[in-house]
Amino acid sequence: MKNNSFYASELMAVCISRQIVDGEIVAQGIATPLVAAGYLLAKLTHAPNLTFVSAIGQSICQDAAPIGLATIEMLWIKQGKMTIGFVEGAADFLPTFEPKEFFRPGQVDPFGNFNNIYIGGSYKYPRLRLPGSGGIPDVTAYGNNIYLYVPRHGRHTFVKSLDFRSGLGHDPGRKRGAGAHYLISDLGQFDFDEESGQMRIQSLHPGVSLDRLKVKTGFELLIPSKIPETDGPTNEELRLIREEIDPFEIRTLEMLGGVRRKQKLL
Amino acid sequence: MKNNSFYASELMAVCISRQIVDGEIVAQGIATPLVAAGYLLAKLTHAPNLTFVSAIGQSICQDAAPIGLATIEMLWIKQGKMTIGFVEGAADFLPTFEPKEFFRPGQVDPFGNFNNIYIGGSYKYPRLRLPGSGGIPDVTAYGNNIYLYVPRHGRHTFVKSLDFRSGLGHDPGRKRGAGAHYLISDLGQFDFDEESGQMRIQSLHPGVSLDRLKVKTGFELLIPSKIPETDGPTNEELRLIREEIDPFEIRTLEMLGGVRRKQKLL
Amino acid sequence: MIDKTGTLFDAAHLVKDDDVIGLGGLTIYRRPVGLVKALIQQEEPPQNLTLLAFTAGIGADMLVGAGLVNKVRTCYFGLEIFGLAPNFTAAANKGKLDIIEESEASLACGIRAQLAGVGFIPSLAWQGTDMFSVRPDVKLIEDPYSGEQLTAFPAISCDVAVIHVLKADRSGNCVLGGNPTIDLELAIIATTVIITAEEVVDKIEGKIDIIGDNIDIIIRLPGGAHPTSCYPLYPIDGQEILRYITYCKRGQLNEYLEGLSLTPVSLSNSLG
Amino acid sequence: MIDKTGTLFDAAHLVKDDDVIGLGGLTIYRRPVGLVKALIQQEEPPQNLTLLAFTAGIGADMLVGAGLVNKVRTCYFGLEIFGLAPNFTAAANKGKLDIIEESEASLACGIRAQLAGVGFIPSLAWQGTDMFSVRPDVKLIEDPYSGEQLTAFPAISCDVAVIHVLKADRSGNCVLGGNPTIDLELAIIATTVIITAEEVVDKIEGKIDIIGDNIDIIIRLPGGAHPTSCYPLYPIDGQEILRYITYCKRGQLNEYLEGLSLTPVSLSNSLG
Repeated sequence: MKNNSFYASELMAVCISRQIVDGEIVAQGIATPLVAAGYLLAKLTHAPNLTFVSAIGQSICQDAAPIGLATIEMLWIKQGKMTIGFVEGAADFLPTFEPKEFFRPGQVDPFGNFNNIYIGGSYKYPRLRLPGSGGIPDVTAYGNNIYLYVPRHGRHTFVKSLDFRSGLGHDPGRKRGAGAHYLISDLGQFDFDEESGQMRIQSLHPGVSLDRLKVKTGFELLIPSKIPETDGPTNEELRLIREEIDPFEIRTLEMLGGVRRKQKLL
Repeated sequence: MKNNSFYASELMAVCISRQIVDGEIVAQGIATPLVAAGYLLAKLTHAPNLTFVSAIGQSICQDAAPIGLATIEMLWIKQGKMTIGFVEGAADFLPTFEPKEFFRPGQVDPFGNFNNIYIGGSYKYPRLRLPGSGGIPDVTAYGNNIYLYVPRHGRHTFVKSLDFRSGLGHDPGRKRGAGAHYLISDLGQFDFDEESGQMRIQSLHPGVSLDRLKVKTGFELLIPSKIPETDGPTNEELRLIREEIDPFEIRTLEMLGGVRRKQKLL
Repeated sequence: MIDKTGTLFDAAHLVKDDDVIGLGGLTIYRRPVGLVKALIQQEEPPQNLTLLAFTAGIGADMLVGAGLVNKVRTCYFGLEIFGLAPNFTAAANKGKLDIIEESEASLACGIRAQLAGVGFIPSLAWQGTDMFSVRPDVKLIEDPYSGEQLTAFPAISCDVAVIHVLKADRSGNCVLGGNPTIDLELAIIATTVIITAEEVVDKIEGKIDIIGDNIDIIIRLPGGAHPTSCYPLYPIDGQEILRYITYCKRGQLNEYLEGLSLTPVSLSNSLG
Repeated sequence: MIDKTGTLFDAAHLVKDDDVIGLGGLTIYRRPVGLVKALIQQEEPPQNLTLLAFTAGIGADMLVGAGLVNKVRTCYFGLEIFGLAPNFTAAANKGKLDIIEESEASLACGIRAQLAGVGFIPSLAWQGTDMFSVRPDVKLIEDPYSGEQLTAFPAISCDVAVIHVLKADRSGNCVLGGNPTIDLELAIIATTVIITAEEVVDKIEGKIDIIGDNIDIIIRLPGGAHPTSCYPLYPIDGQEILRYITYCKRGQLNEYLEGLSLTPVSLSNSLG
C-alpha cells in the first residue's frame, strides 16, 4: 500500500482535510477514525475555526486532541463545549446546522445512492447484514453537505445497482437537499456530474492506473479528457498525522479487513 | 383580612400545602409566590420527597429555600438539579410528567373553565387585556393535575360565562385529561361534582358566611347539606411560613390590588 | 478566531422594518434591555416589528410603547409580580396591536417545526379551548395512526434575535448563566443574531450554552439586562421596574428613557 | 428519601416475556452489560424480547446470542471499529430476527411522539430512500400548510429500560458522566426503569442527568459496563471485546459468559 513515502490512509486523511472549509461544522459518526484524522488535520492547518459535532459524547467541540481508541471519549466528552442528546440532535440540529459529514457506504451506485443495510440475498435473508443506516436516510434526504469515503475500493462496494437504498444520492425525484458532492477512496477522488448526477473521476492517487480503477469499479465512471494525479501530502501534513493527530495509527483500522484488523487491534 | 390569628394568604398557603401528596412533582409558574409558599410548606411538613419544576430557571429542584423576590433565581437556578429548556419542557416533559400545578384564573366559570386572555369588551377591543395564557391551553387540554387558586374572590372572577376559554374545565367534549380538581380562594375551598362537573363548596374559611360567599360569586354554587369550616393553620405551619419560608411576606403580594401591591413593593 | 465584536450602533442597524425580532431571556430575567433602548433611541428606529418572545416583559413593553412593534407573538406579556406591562396593556386595550395568541406548547412546537424544516408539529394542546377562534391559521390534523384529532402548530421563523448573556467569546460562543429559556433555539432559527454580553473574553474555558456559529455580532454591554436580572451578577431591580411603570402610566416613556440614557451603561460610549 | 436500591436478582425479574427492553448508553460506551449478563444467566430468562436501543452494541449482541430477543429496533447494531456484532449478524443473516429498521430521526421522532402523547412526529427524513419498503407501518402525511409530503414517524414505547450510570442516589437520581445518548428520554418513556450504578450515594451534590421519579430499582454494580467504557472511570476494554467476538464466532457464547461470571463483579454476591 505504500506509495512514495506515504500510506493510502494518510493520503485519504489529507484529501478529506482538503474538503474542509474554515469556519464550518463537521459531523463525526461512530467508528470513523480516518475521517477524524482528516478533520483534525484541517483544524491544525487551514481550518482553525472548525467545529466538530460528535456522535460519541453527543458533543460540540472546538479544540483538537489526538485520536485514541480506548480513550476516544476524552476527545469528545472532556473537551466538549456543549452536549446535545441524540433526540434533540437528530430531530432539531442536524436539519438546521446541516454539518458536513463523510459517510462510508457498504455499497454505492453511479449516482451516489448508497446502502448500509445489507448486501446480497434478500432483506429477510441477506448474504451479509450490515450494522444499519444510522442517520443516513435522514440527512441524505434533506441535507446539502454529504460526502463519501471508501477505504477499500472494490466491485463489492462500487455496484451498478444497490441491494437497498438507505442513502439518497443524485436522484431526479429528490425534493430537498443534494446528493453527495464528493467521494474519496484509496484509489482516487470523485465528484458527480452536475447534469446527470453520475460519478466522475476527479483524480487518481499516485501509482493508480485507470485500468486498475476500472477493474475495481462495478460500473462505468465518467472519465474527464485529462485525469490529474492526486496531490500527495506535504511533509508537514504527514508529520501532523503521524506525530500529533494519530500516533497509534488508528486510522489504518478502517483500511483493513476483519482478520488483519484484529491482528492490528491485538 | 385577619382571621383569628392568621391572614387569608397564610390559610391559602396551608390549604395549597394540604393538596400536595408526598413524592409527587409540582410545577411552579411565574409570579405565583403564594403557590410557592404552599409547596414549600408541604415540603417542610408532610411531603419531604416533593420535586419542584419551575418556569423560572427551567429547573427541577428537590431542596427547599426561602422565597425571595429579587433573589428568586437563587432558589430555582442555584439549587436546580437539572435544567430543561422551555421547548423541551413544554413539548416533551409536561405531557409525560403531568406535574400538579395551581393556576390563577382571570375568570372562572361554574365548570372550572377559565380565562387568562382578556376581560370585557371583545378580543380585538378588550376592556382589560390580561398577560396571556402561558401553558394553560396546553396542560388543561390533556393533563390530570389541574388545580386553581383565586386570591381575591369576587364576581369579576367567578362568572357565569367566560369572555374567552383559554383553560379547559369539566366539559363533556373533553377528549383527554380532567378538569380542575380543586379551587382555593380567600373565602373557601371548592371541588367539582363528579357527575355534572359543577363547582361545589367544600368548606368556608373561618369567619366567612355563606351569604357573603354567594354575593361574591357570579353563579350558583353547589351547596352540600353541611358546610364545614376550613381547618385553620397549626402554630407550626404558621411559624414555618412566617419565619422560614416567606419572612418578607412576598406571598401577600398576590392578595393585593395594583395600588396596594405597589405600596408593598416600595 | 473570527472576531465578531461590534458596537451597539452596528447592532441596532441590523434590525430592519417589518422584521420578526426575538428577545432572549424570560419576563424580567436576563432580557436584552440595553439593546432595546439603543434600538428605540436611534434617529430612525425600525417600524412594524413583530415581537417574538417565549414570555414578554419590560424590554418588549418598551418596544411596544415606543411604537416599533405592531404585532406580538408570545404566551405571556407582563411584569410578573410587578403587575401588567403598561404599554402592552394600553395598546392591546385600544386594539392597536395585532396579537398572535400563543401558548407554551404552540411556541415550543412552532420552534421545533422550524428547526426540523417541517411545516408543523402535532400536539394535544389547545383541544377544547377557544384558542382556535383567535388563531384561525392554526390547523387541525388527523393522526394517521390513531385517527385522533391533533393540533398542528405551524413553524415559527425569526429574522433577528437579540440575546443578553453572561459571557461571550469573540466568535459568539455564549454562557447564559441560568434561565436558558428558548435562547439556544432562538439563536439557531434566527437569520441574524445579536448578542449583548456582560463580559467578552478571548476564550471560554468550560461549557457554553450557545454555539458561536450562528452569531453575527457581539457587543460588550455590562448591565445590559438592567432592570431585569442577570444571574448571578445582579438581581431584578424592582424599584426601577416600578419607576418605569409610573412613567409609562403617565405617558412618559420617552422621558423615562432619556433620563436613563447614561445609566447603567453609557450608550454614547458604547456607540463610539 | 424513598430507598429504591435492590439486587440484580430483583432487577432481572422485572424483565418479562414479550417486553420491549431499552438499553441505555451507546454501542460500546456505558452499556448495562452486567445487568444483561444477569438477565441471561437466570434459570428462566425472559423470551421474545424486543430490543430497543439508539445504537446496539455488545450487551445487545449477548441478548441476541442467548436467544432472548426476537425483534430488534435500532439504527445501528455493531461493535464500531471492532467490527460486526457477531450474534446479531449471524441471526440476521439467517433470517431469525425481526428487524424494525430505524434511523436516528425515526428513533428521535418516535420517542418525542411518545413523550408528547401524540401518535407521530413529522420529518423530512427517509424521503426518496427504500426505508419505507421494509417499514410499511410508517405512514406518509401531507403538511397541512405547505402540502409537502412528510414522513410521519410513529410513537415508540418501552416496557423496561436498563441504564448503567456513573452515580445514583437511593431515590434514583442519576449522573451519567457523559454520552447522555437517549437515556433521559428512555427513562421517561419506559414503564419500568432499572438502574445499575458504579456508585450509590445518599445524596448527589450538584447536577443530575436523570431525575429519580421514574426509576424503579437501583443496583450498585461497579464495573457494570465492562467491557464497554464508563467514562471517566474506565475505558473500553478492546481486548475483552475481541475475546468475546472470538468465542461467539465459535458458537461459545455460553462458555464465554460462564468464564466471566465472577468478573468484573461477583454476580453471586450481588444476587445475594
